[in-house]
Amino acid sequence: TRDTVQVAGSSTVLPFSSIAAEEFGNNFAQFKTPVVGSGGSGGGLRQFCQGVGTNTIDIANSSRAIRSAELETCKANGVNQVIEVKIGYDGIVFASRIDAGTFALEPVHVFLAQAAQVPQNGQMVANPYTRWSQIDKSLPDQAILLAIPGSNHGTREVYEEKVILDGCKTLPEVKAMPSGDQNNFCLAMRTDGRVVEIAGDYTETLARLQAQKDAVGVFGLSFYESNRDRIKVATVSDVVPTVDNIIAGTYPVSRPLFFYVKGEHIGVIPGLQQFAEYFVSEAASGEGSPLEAAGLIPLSDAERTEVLNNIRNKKAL
Amino acid sequence: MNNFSLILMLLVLMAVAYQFGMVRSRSLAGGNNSAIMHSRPHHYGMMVGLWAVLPPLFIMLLWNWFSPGVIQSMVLASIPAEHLPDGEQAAIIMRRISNLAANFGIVAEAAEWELNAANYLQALRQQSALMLTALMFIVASVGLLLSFRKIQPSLRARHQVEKVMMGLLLLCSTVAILTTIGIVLSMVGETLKFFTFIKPSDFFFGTTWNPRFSTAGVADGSLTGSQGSFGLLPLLSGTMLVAFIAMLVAIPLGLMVAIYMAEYAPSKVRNTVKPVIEVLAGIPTIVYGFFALVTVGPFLTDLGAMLGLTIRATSALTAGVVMGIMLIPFISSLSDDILTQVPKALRDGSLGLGATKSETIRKVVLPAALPGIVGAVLLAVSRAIGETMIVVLAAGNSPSLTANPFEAVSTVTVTIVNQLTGDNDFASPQSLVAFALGLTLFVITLLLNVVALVIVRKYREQYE
Amino acid sequence: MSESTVLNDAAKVKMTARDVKVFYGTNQAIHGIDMDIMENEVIAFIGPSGCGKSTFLRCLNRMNDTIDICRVTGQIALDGQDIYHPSLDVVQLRAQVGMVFQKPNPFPKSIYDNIAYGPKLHGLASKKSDLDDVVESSLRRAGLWEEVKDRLNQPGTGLSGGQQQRLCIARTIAVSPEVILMDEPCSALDPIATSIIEELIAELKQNFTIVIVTHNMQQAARVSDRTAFFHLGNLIELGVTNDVFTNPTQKRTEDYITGRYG
Amino acid sequence: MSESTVLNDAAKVKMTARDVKVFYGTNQAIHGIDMDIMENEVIAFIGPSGCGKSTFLRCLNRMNDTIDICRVTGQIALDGQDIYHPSLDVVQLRAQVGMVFQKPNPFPKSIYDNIAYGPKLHGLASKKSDLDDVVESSLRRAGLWEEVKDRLNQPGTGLSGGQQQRLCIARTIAVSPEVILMDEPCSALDPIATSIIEELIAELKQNFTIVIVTHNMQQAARVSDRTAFFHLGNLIELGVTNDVFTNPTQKRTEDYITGRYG
Amino acid sequence: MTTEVKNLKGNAATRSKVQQQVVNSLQKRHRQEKLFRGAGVAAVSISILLVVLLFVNIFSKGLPAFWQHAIKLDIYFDPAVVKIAEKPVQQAGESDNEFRQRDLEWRSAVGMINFNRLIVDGLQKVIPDANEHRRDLQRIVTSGERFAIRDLVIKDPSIIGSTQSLFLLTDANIDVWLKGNIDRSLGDAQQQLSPKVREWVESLKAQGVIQNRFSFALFMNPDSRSSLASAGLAGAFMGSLYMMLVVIVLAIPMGVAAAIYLEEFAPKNKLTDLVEVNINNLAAVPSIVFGLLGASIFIGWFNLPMSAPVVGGLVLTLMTLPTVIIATRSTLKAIPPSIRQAALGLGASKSQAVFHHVLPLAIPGILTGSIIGVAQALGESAPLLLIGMKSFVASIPSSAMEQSTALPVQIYLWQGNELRNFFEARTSAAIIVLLALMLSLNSLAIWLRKRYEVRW
Ligand SMILES: Nc1ncnc2c1ncn2[C@@H]1O[C@H](COP(=O)(O)OP(=O)(O)OP(=O)(O)O)[C@@H](O)[C@H]1O
Ligand SMILES: Nc1ncnc2c1ncn2[C@@H]1O[C@H](COP(=O)(O)OP(=O)(O)OP(=O)(O)O)[C@@H](O)[C@H]1O
Ligand SMILES: [Mg+2]
Ligand SMILES: [Mg+2]
Repeated sequence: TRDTVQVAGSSTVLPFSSIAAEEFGNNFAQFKTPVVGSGGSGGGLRQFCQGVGTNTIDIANSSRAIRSAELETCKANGVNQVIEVKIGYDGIVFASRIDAGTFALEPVHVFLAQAAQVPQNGQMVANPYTRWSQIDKSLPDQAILLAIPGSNHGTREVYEEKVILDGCKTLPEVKAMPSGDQNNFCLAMRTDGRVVEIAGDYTETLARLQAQKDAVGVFGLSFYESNRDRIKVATVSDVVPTVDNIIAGTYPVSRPLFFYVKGEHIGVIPGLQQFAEYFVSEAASGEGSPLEAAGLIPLSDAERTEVLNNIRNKKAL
Repeated sequence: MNNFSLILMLLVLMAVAYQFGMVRSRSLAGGNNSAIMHSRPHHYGMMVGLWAVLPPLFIMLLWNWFSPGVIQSMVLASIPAEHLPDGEQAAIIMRRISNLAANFGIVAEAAEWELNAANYLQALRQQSALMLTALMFIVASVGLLLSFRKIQPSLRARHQVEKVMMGLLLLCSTVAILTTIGIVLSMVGETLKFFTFIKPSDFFFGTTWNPRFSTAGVADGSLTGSQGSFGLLPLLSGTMLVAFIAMLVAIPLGLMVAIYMAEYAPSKVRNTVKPVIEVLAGIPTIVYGFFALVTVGPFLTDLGAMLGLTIRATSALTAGVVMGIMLIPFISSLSDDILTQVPKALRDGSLGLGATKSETIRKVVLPAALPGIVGAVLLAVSRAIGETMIVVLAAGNSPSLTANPFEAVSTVTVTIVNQLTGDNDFASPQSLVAFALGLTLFVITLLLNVVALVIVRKYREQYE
Repeated sequence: MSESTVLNDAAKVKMTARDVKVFYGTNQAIHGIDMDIMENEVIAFIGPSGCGKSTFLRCLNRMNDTIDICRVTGQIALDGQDIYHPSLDVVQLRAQVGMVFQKPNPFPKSIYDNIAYGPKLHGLASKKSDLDDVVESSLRRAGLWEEVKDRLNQPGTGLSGGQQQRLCIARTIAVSPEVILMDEPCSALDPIATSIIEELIAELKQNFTIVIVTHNMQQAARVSDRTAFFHLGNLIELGVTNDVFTNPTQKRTEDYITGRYG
Repeated sequence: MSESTVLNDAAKVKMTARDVKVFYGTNQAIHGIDMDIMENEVIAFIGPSGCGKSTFLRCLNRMNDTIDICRVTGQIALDGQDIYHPSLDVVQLRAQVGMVFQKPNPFPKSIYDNIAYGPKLHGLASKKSDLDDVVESSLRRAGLWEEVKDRLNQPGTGLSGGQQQRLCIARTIAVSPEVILMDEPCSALDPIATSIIEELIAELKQNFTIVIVTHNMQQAARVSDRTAFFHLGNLIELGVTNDVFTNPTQKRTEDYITGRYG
Repeated sequence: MTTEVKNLKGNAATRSKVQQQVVNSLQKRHRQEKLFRGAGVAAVSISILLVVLLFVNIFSKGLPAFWQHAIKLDIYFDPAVVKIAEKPVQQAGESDNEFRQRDLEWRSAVGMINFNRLIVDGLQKVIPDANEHRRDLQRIVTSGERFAIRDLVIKDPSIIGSTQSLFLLTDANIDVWLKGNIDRSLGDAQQQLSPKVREWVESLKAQGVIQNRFSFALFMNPDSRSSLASAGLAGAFMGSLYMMLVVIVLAIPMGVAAAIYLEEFAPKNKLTDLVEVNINNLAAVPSIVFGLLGASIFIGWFNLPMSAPVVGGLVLTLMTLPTVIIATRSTLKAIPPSIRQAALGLGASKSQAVFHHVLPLAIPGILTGSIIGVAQALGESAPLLLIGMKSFVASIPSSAMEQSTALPVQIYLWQGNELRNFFEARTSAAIIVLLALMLSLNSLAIWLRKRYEVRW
């Protein structure tokens, strides 16, 4: 049988998971270093839910919570013990090129920049804005060009829920709509090329920014941290995205990251439980830990204790 | 005994049987000089070897195919009726039992009857393995003895051995068909699933590609049913745009290279330059992608700025140009072959009339080779359409219906990668669409290839 | 063999060869040949396989240039002008000295385009009607007009072997060469087609100088005025055809003609 | 033509053909041929190109089997045994009826291996020394031994054309066939090599039955005992060579021999 | 009669009218000829230029990454810090398993020791004001080096108490800074390194304590995420190697067998036509489609392990198969039928003719075709992304069933790494390694072709 823990899933979690795996391998001589595959949250869960046995993975990384349909598939395939482990938070930032203007964004600015239609004088008109300064005087006078994550990214969901919907629903005209229509209206995007969806990873967004000075892109906090020499970050609702602000909950755009452990494999795959516990331990992902250094926003102490207990008790979904 | 050691045993047996057969045929030939053996000793050896090994091997395959089902039904039959629900549940119970038997993945406490069943399963498996070994042994011995006794001068051992060999060769050549079947099978199921979500007409004729995040709004409850749009056309147009640009680069360059190599270059130049250009064909596409991303893209942007154009660093142009470079040797070596196939008699005919070399090439050789070259170009197009890594890195991944080469586009291949390795719900149309795209792509390249093949073949026949 | 014995003084010399040697790489295929070719005569080259007939023929319009390893020394002149002179334009030479090959090689184009190809190249006809005229007259002279006049737009490759060969001859005369070289023009043809071509040669003789290579001694006897016998890269004997066949001066010629070898 | 006229009663019949017809797809190449081939005779097949000489020859050792579309009807027997009988092993047949091809085709192996291949294949020599003997005697009989005995390990492809053809003959005799079929064995050779092969044939006649196809009537006249003239898939005339050439019974034979066509 | 041979040029008088027209057309036609030929030369030059450009580009980017900055420290293996028990030795009578157990326990114990202390102590010796900036001090040596030191102790515990002079890799950001890959004029907020660290490394570099040395780590280490500077290619290299083994073992024999059957034995009918079309089509099917096939058939149905080189190898085998078949078939076609006839005429059976004569002659062609197929497989990455080989694997696989990545995938992973300043060069370095492999395979093919080519 297999003696290596096998992990797959979200590419957002991949770096953290890889570091945890490497540290785990280095710190626990008796276990092999877990292997961390990517393939996206969906791909990871797909493999996770394929069944029980050595040729299925033990842990699925996910940048979102598992969906009920997926859980059902899991159960149908004999995976009954799906243990959810929250590992921390990921901050999502807006950044522009180092030599471009400095942004202090509000969610509604972003909505107005990307929407297909915006309210003007009580009327819905096709988005007329071409420069940020037209949206708000405080914004730099540069062309609107927004590089947002493609629809295959988990980040997109957070972006839409925490920025677009929030910003959109502050508008009185939207509030006046029937609630069933609100979301559809808010999420409709302009199609004149000012909003581009990046289906690749953040390096592609960065390449976009390097090619076009005016572009504003959406990045993960850790990616921004590693590329501070090229991009600068925008504040959202006047909050600077930092680890502290996100932990404190003042920076709005963040999301939890998870992994899912296959309870059936605990005790069979050597090191599985130990790895899961190590991952969420204070030493690996607490403050001052390697994972924090890599950009993971740690759990609060209460959350951490709960998660650890879940693992120990094999508390399945 | 596991399958691997069984196979090893069979191999040993085969060597022994081979010796037997050989020795016997030798002694037959030697003992009685008037007997002229039909085949050589090693043929007899091989024949006995095959008879000793093939039947048991066949039995092993059959056994491995059927025995799990038999064992499973025996185990199910042994389970007390009150624990035995029907249908779906049976599979789950069975999985649990086999997990128990393998000591793997058991979570909750096992019930008494489950343990019993697991033990029974374990025992049955052992018995099965034993029986298989015994059976194989018997069959092997029978095969060996019978074939050994059959050895006679008139026995056509060579024919038998050659027949088996032919079967083996035939088997290998069906792998290609199996692969195609595998490709189609692996995509059809998921594609059909996809079409239960999205109407085929919306997929094939849709003009927007905007597959919302699979679960956007689901949690919220208010957005259910909004799956986004899955229009194939923007992807297809992006694919075509990139392929078109690639061809704009590759055809003139590749063709001129081929013409120069085939018609003008002295053999020394040809012998050195050809491998150098073919190096381009051996470079992994990921390398081209990287080259496009970090060098060609920025260069084109700067160039565009000088000319007053806005060219994105990652754009259809970047991907197309780099892909074109990749395809130069592909076109040049295929066309080179085709040009050299044009009979010398045609060239002589034209030269003999007082045509210059270029006139001969342009007016006689190229028209004659045209069908073949078109075939080569079509093959190159199908490559361009199927190319992934360059586009992943350099086309900018923006599925929009545009004809502007300076804009970012996305292609079918890239979208397959993105949708399948993204964060989408794996049972959602967002990720199932990858299979529909894959199948579409397969069909497109299949058609292109068939057309190209037909053309190239026609062309070959022309001179045969 | 002294030349004076074979030359008809009334005739004008069209081409001359002096000490022509041909090498393929290091291998010498022709060992110094001298020859005069008269205007409006048919001269046949015969000899066993590999003796250099085709090689020498190809020297006469420099088709040998297309073979990389082939090297020619000595002098060949057309109307007194050295055809291997560096400043001479091969293209022009080949328009003057046309060639018909062993296997008929029509271009994969229409019959019309096959004939029009040469004149168009050389700008011999500026108008469509001029071109039509050239095509018609060439086909007529090659005795093919009646057979193809209704299907000028059909591919030349669709004709029968004999017709194809006549098409190639027509194509050659369309550029009004002065000399026509033919390398075993009938070897791929059946007896009937062969006899038609032979008649054609007899007619063409009025306007052109014709050099023909053949394996078939009967053919040489039938069509040629003079015959040259080659052996192992040497010109053994050259004389009036009838003399060569009935009364060869050389032993080797006699052996060959009576079938002692070959 | 009745058989009795051409059969020499003293000789033993080696092979017989009765009403042999050969089809390539739907195209019939041989239209019913009857023939007897005597032991230790040299029989030559002549006739214009495409008349079916090679096709008929290949029927005699079933080399036609390798052509997919080829179909043979009628009966051919070797020593009275039907060679197209389903139970007959072609491989054995071909060891009995060997073949030498138009173009010398030695294997790209050493001279020794070229000869030794057949004996090894058929298990004719169990020891190395036996094999050496077979190689030497075969090369001797093919008149090649003196020329190659010092370089048996050099590739057979490095020999000259005539030597290669003799090597192929030696390779064929090494498996001790009873009949040797030769399809234009000299057409790729120069006159000197040709005459050596012709002498060889005269010698081989002592031990083997030889069937030879040739285009060269002089050659047929020189080497063969009897000559068969083929035309358009029919056997027109078969008789003692001298008679056929000097006094043909058929008009078509006469036309062909005197060069009226071909 | 003798005719004077003249070297006359343009003897216009003797020319017919037609020939005069020919002369008139010549100038223009020769110009066209030159142009056309020029276009050919230009195309060839451009193509060669592109090859050169690509190579120069990649080499200029990648070569610097073969050298990496390392700091030379005197590490004192302080017994007060490294407190460990005796290294276990296998006793007589002890079973392997028991010994392994004890050994593991010992290793775990060694693993608990804070080897970072040793590094920090070493750094303090070369940095005077180290104590005031302890946090910055942690940033100098890349984090993986503490395990390298641990492994030294495990290998030979007797070094405890001694002082060793070691070169330790500096942090990736320091390497970037020292190589000038980052804009030094940027403000502190934009820099990865704190001002203090920058000041330190500058002076250490000047003193020669930090040196730019050939990076063996790049070749000896597997990938790393937590200690970027020690990330290496060894894992990916081995993964690629195993995949190539699978491809060679499966694709070549199967491909050759299929080609032999189709070319030499198969009757020409609808079925073989179908096979033929199929093979040609498979040769051009997008590689990504093979990835889909691999994911659902090999992993989904046959339950083969994820991210294992076997699966990658199988997928690549199916991709390579058509290449091998096509190459082999064309080689077989090129072998003159006279060879087959010669063998048949001597009484060899069809298969004997093929296996004794045709196949040996085809071997050079088969080899070159196969090598080119294998080289293509080596560079393929798209299908691997779909079968889980786009993984982070921190160990070097020791069999084809163990998880690993492959070289092209590693390139893909690295080019997407967020620490672009560091990984852009590393990616190019990895490309150089891949290209070197590829080129040596290709030259092997050329050499084989030259060496074994048989002429007839
Ligand atoms: N392209 C070539 N390369 C090398 N050698 C050649 C070439 N063409 C001819 N030769 C050699 O030159 C010699 C003369 O050949 P040539 O073709 O002129 O003979 P030929 O008299 O025309 O024979 P045939 O009657 O068979 O056509 C021969 O030995 C031949 O092998
Ligand atoms: N492999 C084949 N497929 C189809 N038709 C063939 C094949 N071989 C020969 N033929 C036809 O059969 C007829 C007889 O051919 P064959 O080769 O026997 O003539 P031949 O007398 O040997 O001529 P040559 O003197 O040119 O060798 C010809 O019409 C030929 O076209
Ligand atoms: Mg010739
Ligand atoms: Mg023949």
